[in-house]
Amino acid sequence: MYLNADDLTPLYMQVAEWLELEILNGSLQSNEKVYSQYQLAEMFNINPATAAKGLSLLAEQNLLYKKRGLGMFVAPQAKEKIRAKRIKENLQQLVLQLVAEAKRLQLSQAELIAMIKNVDLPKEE
Amino acid sequence: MMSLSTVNLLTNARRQFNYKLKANAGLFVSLLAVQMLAALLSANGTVSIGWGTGNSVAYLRLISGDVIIIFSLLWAFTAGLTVAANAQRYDFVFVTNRLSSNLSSMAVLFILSAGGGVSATLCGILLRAFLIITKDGFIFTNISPYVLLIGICSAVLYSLLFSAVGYFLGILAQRNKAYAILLPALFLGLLFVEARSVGGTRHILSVIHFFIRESSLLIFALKILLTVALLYGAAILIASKMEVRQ
Amino acid sequence: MTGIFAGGLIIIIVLISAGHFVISRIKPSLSQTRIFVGIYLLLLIFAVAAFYCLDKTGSALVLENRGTGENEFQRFLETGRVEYLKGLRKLGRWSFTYRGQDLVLRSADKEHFWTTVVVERKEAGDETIEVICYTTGLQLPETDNPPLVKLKDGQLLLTNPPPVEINFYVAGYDFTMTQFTAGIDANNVSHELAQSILGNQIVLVRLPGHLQLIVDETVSVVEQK
Amino acid sequence: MKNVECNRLTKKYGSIYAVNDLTFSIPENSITGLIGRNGAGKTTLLKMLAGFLLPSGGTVRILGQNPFNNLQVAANLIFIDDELALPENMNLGEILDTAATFYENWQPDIAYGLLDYFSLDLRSYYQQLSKGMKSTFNVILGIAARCPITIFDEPTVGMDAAVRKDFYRALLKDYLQQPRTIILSSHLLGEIEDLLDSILLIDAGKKCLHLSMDELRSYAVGLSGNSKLLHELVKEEDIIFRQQLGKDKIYLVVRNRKIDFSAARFKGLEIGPVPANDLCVYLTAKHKGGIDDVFKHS
Repeated sequence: MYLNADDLTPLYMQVAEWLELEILNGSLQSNEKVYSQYQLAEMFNINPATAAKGLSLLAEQNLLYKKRGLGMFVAPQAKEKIRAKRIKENLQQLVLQLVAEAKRLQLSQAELIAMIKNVDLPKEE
Repeated sequence: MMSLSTVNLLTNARRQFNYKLKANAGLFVSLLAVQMLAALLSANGTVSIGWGTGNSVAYLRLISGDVIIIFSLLWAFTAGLTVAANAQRYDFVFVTNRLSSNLSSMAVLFILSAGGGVSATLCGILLRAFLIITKDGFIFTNISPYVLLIGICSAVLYSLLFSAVGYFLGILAQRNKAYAILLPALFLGLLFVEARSVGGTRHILSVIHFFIRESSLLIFALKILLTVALLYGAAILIASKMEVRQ
Repeated sequence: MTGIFAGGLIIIIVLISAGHFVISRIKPSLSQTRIFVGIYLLLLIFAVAAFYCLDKTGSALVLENRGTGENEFQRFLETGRVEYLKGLRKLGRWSFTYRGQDLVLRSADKEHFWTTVVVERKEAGDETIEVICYTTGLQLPETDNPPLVKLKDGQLLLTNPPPVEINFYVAGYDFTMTQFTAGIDANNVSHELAQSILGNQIVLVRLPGHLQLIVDETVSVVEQK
Repeated sequence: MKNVECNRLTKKYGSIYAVNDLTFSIPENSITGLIGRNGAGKTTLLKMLAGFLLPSGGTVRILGQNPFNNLQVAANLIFIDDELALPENMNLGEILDTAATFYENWQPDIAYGLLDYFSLDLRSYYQQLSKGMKSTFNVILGIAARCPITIFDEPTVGMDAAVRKDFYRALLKDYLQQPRTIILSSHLLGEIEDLLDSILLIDAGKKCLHLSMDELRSYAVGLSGNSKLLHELVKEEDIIFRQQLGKDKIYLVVRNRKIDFSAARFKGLEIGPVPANDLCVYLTAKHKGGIDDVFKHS
């Protein structure tokens, strides 16, 4: 598994984001143990300190909690919190850009909505 | 915290010795080549003396292992140079310090000298045995096992001396390449000065006499060991501040 | 002396440099080294065993016990007494019956007869002439080279044997051995050794006491006293 | 605990400073990248750390001791450079067996495993290997020795891309199994960036930066926009790199002073991060405009 080296988002944030997605899509359930920094380091071929930083970023947001001597676990409400956070931060930002671009291209609101409706995402497995 | 290794000087010197004996093992093959060459050169004898009784003439060809031993001593000298040069190159790839490197070099040179001295003397016996078998009219002095043992001991001691001189000069040359040219030049210069001063002090000759005119094996051994200790001590002192240029 | 010595050392230095150059280019692998050294060691051990096991009695020369022979030979020449010579061996013996009153002793072929002739007188009336050839040399096939002796027309004819050249290898101690033993240094072995190997030959002629001997100038004769 | 400490470390050759007044320290169990251009003094610095060279001034402390001629430091440190002086008569297997006698933490399984993986024959000889294979063998020694201080000086010279990638992964995996202090020198940061905890950037023997990788990523920002506007916003001394983009458009890399540029964003100013590797190149360049400066007046 590789993180995007060209992406200029710091590596630890990329790790955090990957973990968020794992929680969102249900790969990691509430109260389930998450990967250790060493496992993450090995999975992504990165320095374990970087991986640890990604983990602590999520812990700071109370998405993960620490059990002494056992490692990090997914917090009970993590999935909902992540969803709310991403809607607020990512999606709204994207919508803003979307609308701004539509405006630049003089696309009407109705046309934009139609475009959104027509998007046919390949089904995730 | 990763546990740190601690290492004892002698333990490390022993490991270095095992390593260097292998790294310098090629010297044994060159020794073999040198002795074979020397034996070949000696096989026809050195000096020929004729004696006639009117109608009959006897020609004597004198055979000895001297050439083999001298060649082996020259080899011991170059072995000292080589071990010194290789120590600078190979030793510091693995764990060592200067003292350990020097100690292991000395042990290696001791083994090389022992091998050189023993094989040189035995190669002389090989030469005699070969001539007894292949030549008619062979006359020899019977070398008793006791005399053979004395010959081996003294050849080993001479080899030790030659290798230690080579090692000392080799370390000096490693310290500064200029010595590699300076020292032979100085030596030759001294020789010519000595050659011209007829009645004057002849240091080099007296140094040589110091060793070759000693007829007691025990005192000879003491002289050699003392000289060798001085040479190695000087080599250790010179090397201790030397940088490693890999 | 020092000049030669300096020259020698320069040659040695050149030798060392050349040797060092060659040696530094010999780079056998560790396994090759083991094979070479192993074979060489076996060869040396075998050679030492051979050296001490070979039957050396046939040609053995224990140099230490060998006198120079010079003094004895001198005394022999003065007295003509064979017993002054040590380690005599008989090389040949001839016996003739002779009834004449005088005998000419000469070399057969006008050449000088090299070997010293010793004349011993027997009692008068004996009718046999005995000729014995002795040598002080080593018993080697090459050194057994007696002259020819013939009795013809009242003449005892002596013929030089065909000339022989004998090559010997003499092995002494190495310098490492002589330094600490009072042994034989091969390089110090000189003519004396060659002489003692080849030895001195003499021809002993035993004549009846009454016989008148005429010696030709081609033969040197010592009368036994 | 600091495993590596240098204080005002200097190495002079004649009148030339190879290493000039370096002060830094490296904590235990970390991977540090030593980055600098060719001739920046990386090798000289590392050889002083390894105790091979004697400093002209200042001090080095490895595990709290002076490494020069120090057996205890030598036992805990391995220095791997691009061509090791190994005996020519010993084959790779014999060299590995020898190394095993010297290093107490030696991992024979890893050594033989890696040798096999990289298709190196135990019976072949070091001097007959290609440049890349030599480098591969060197790093195998460095990894398998598991020394508390492991120094690699330009370890990947001559390796092809696939081997380099495998080496970095092998190094990381072994580091995860047995954390230690690793110093990795390179003239390029790009490949090793992800592995590192921190980077030490040196230029002409002097220390440029010693930062953690995250600090490095936020060390500078890239700005592009109207040159007049940018020069009003940015102080001259903060400019690290400058590139003319169009007639009056300019790209600047500037020291990140946490200035809020959001107001300027509406005036067509674009703000972006600077790749760490580029930043290192800019920081060690002689001219702020890079190679373009040479052609400026022609």
